[in-house]
Amino acid sequence: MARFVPLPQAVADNLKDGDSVAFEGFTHLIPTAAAHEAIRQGFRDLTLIRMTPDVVYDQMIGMGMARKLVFSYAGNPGVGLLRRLRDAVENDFPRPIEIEEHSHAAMANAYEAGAAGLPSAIFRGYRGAELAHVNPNIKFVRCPFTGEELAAVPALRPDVTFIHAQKADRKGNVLIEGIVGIQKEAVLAARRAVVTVEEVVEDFSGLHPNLTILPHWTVAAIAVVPGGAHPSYTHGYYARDNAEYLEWDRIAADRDLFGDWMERNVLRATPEDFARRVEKLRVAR
Amino acid sequence: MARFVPLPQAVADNLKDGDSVAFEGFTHLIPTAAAHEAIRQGFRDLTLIRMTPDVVYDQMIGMGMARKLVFSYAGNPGVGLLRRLRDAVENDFPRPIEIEEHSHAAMANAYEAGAAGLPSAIFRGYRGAELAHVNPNIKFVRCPFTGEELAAVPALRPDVTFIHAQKADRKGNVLIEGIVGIQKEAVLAARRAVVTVEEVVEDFSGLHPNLTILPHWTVAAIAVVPGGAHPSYTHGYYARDNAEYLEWDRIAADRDLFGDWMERNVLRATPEDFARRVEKLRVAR
Amino acid sequence: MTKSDFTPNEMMTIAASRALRNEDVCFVGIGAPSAACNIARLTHAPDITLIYESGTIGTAPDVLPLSIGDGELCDTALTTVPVPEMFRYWLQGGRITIGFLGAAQIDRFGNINTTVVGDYARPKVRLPGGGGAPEIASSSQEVYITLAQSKRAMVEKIDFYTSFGHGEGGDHRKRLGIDTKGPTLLITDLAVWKPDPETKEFTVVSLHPGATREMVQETCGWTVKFAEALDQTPPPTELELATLRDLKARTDRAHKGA
Amino acid sequence: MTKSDFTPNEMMTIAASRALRNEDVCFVGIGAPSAACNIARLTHAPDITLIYESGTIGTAPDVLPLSIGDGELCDTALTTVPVPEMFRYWLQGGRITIGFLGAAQIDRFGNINTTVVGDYARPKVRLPGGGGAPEIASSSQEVYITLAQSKRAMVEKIDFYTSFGHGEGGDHRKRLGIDTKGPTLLITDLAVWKPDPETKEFTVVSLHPGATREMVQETCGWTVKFAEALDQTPPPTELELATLRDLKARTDRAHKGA
Repeated sequence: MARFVPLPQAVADNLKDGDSVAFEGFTHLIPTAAAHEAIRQGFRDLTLIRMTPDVVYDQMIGMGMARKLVFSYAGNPGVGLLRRLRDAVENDFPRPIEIEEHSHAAMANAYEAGAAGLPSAIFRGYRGAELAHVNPNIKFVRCPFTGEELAAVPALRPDVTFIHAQKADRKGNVLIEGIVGIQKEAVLAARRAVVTVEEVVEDFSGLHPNLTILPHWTVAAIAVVPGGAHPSYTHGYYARDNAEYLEWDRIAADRDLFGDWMERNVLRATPEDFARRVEKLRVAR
Repeated sequence: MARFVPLPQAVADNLKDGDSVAFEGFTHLIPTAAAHEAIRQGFRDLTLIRMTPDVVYDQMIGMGMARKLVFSYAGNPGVGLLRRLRDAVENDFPRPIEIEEHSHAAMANAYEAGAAGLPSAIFRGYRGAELAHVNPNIKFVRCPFTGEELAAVPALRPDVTFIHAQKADRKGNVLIEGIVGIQKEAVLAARRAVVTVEEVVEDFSGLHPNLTILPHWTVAAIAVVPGGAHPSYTHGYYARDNAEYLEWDRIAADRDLFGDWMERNVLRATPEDFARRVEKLRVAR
Repeated sequence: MTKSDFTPNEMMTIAASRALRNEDVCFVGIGAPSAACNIARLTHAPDITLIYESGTIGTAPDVLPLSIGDGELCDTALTTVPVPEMFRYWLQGGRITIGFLGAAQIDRFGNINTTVVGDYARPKVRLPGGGGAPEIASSSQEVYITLAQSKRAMVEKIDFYTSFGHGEGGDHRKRLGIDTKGPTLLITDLAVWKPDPETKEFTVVSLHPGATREMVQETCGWTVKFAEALDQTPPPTELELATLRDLKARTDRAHKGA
Repeated sequence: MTKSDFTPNEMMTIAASRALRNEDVCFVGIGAPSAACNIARLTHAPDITLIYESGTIGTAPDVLPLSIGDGELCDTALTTVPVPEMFRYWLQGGRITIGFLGAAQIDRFGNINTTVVGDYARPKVRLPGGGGAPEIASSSQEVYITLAQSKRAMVEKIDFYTSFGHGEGGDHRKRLGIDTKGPTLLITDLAVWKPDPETKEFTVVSLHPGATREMVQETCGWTVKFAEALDQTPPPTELELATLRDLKARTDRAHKGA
């Protein structure tokens, strides 16, 4: 049953050291505020899961919070590589990081299987792809009817999933619009789910009933954090802050610059700062 | 690429004797007009596929068109049994019919696998269920990671799928609202798909973009048949004709009564008759 | 039966409704289960989540649907999902607390037949089949069953295992690798039944007002076990009965109107 | 290179756009493929279906997206589907006629590396990884590849087989049970390449205006094969060039404005 709580409590109540955790978002609706709160609370030894780890995962990895990364595309979208991740993989700085690497199709199927309560996902994939040789969590099975060889990966079942969404209603039902990505599956696959939202509305009447909606009993906690996806965007609320993504490339390239930036913008910041950051990006509604 | 054609041509161009064919609809949006057109054109030896065969399948089976039925629940919704199907199964009248019987979960997964281009579907099902002993198309496989035994069924790949939908736009994109059922999967799983629609609109602007929509290049032919789902309903257009479903129980109970009714209401009728049948059932829009 | 102000069928629906909690996520079969679930929602469990296999989640129909896919269910639902998602994410995903089923035939271990009377290949009566029931029975956390008693329905041996209950009893579910509880409650028009903790045989734990041991046995095809401390089901309250009758009257008006 | 009114990069984008047909359903990679696909849409293929892996189907962005999940893609799409559906129904379902990929490293058989430079376990450069590419490469009916030539990108042997092209050539795809065509076209800033029908080695079939055999060889890490009848790529038309430059200008304005 969803409880409405402040973000620090939502994070403290649901995340712990050593957890496997997904902060999911597919370019759209990245739960930055939740990730920053996790950074402030200083969790360790996390297994970070995400199809498209980007700036927030670069930040958590740069802060030494991650023991392992499960992913399918690790880049700064539209900009280039993730430099803190590179430093961890190439130089073990600030700590070594274990890599479990998949394709998007595999991760999407693995979340889907997690949401569906299955132990694994079976799909047509990885043919000729070398990841199948370096990742022991990629196996092959035979279709019992045709004999065709199909790829299999274990279902993803994060201990906790964090997502950002447009709206919750007063009962705690959650609504997502625009590019819906993998978030519904990431929430349903997780043992616990925490959602940050732009706003709470009385109910969803007037909105189309076949939208992506998570019933309140699938969510552990909801925190209201306007702007909580910045520098990502929230469809219908504010645009993507492209300049911030470009700027990140410069910041993450230098260990000291990174440390200073994190100190100023994350460690000494609060969830309330996000609303200000998106002010100039607000879209007409 | 979707072509707009009259219903008789849409059926004649896409269905042939011996085909496997799904007329899908889950109580809502049953493509009755398309099924009646298929009856008028007198196809033989069809393999009829549907999760919930109801009145239109009772009619086709009663007319001796079906060699085989693949299904998971064969009933007159809210009324009772299908009496023409019973006559075929229990008495081989008017011809014997082969039965391939599944659960809803199996059929839904099998359509999903068909839409996904997979040879089979794997799910947690049929545990302790006797269908697994009488249907050779139910097998069991082991998860390569946990060893758990899971059910497997072949993907459904109909030669043709017929569905009814609310709207097409001028390009032939198709929109479905309300209870969306299994129709998207049934269309994408089929080699050819034919859609009857209530109306053609200029475009879908103003409607929510995350609705169930089939791009025009997934559909072979579209025929405009207002009322084409009667006595089923079309969300936003007209209500279900419950009296007709009750009446069917009486008609289908008697071979002669059935023959007379089919002669009057199907064989000597036209697609244009459907608009009149739903006049009194129209809902405010 | 003694004269009373309510019918056995009304008592059955109301007794079934009482078993549901506000927190339940209930996969609702059509007919008697649907009435019971909606009476629960309209009385003591206003926030119960009702799910129908057509894809409607959190539905709150003003009248009872005739089928699992009536427009009323969609109009009043929190959201409507495609059928594959319903069976994969919501049922198989383990999110259903109560699967609520009816039955054409049932045995003492809660195994259900809705497939055939007679032999499968050459049946005496071809019934509709399992629909969602085989996986509702195995994937729901618990299963409640409701049906009116008769020797035709409550039989020593069912003709076909459409949905697995407790099989041959005892730990049969566990032996098949099914880790959900299975049938934990049977509500008929005469009594409330619960499975014996060991044997899993359904045992009468409470008789409805006016019902006797003899009436229960006469309408049941197996030798009935009764709990040592046999309760009497409390009669319907005024609120329960008024709510049920209002719902039925609204439903009749709506379906005749169509 | 001879003086010209267009850059090699513009020629690359325009040559790539010409390969797309109005009927194509194109799974679009970000960067050069995205520009080419949208130029096709804005010139000779107005009805082309562009699909981005974020779930947007039939998108028609007014400016080029910076990422595969920009809001612009959703705003202008026919519909947007969840990511699992995108990979299951649309890509794996065999509905994509052209998968259009870029590459960090490529070999003569169209195998692509976007995973690591150096050893996988201890890489010299950790690249972003495959994302959608491994299955785009195997499930699309055909694959087009576009990249600017350099000895760093076009190598004798790639460090990691992120996406399988023609493997070691010949019938290697068929031997692995892959029944799609694989890479059928490579468009660089200097030339158009097609695989040899037998060996599947990419062979230059057309030189862009101003490009020479020597320039192609100097910027390629393997010994280049040229077709016997070597064409010259027609230069950009006024319409093509104006369309591309307008799109780039709109894109720059939009992204700076944010």
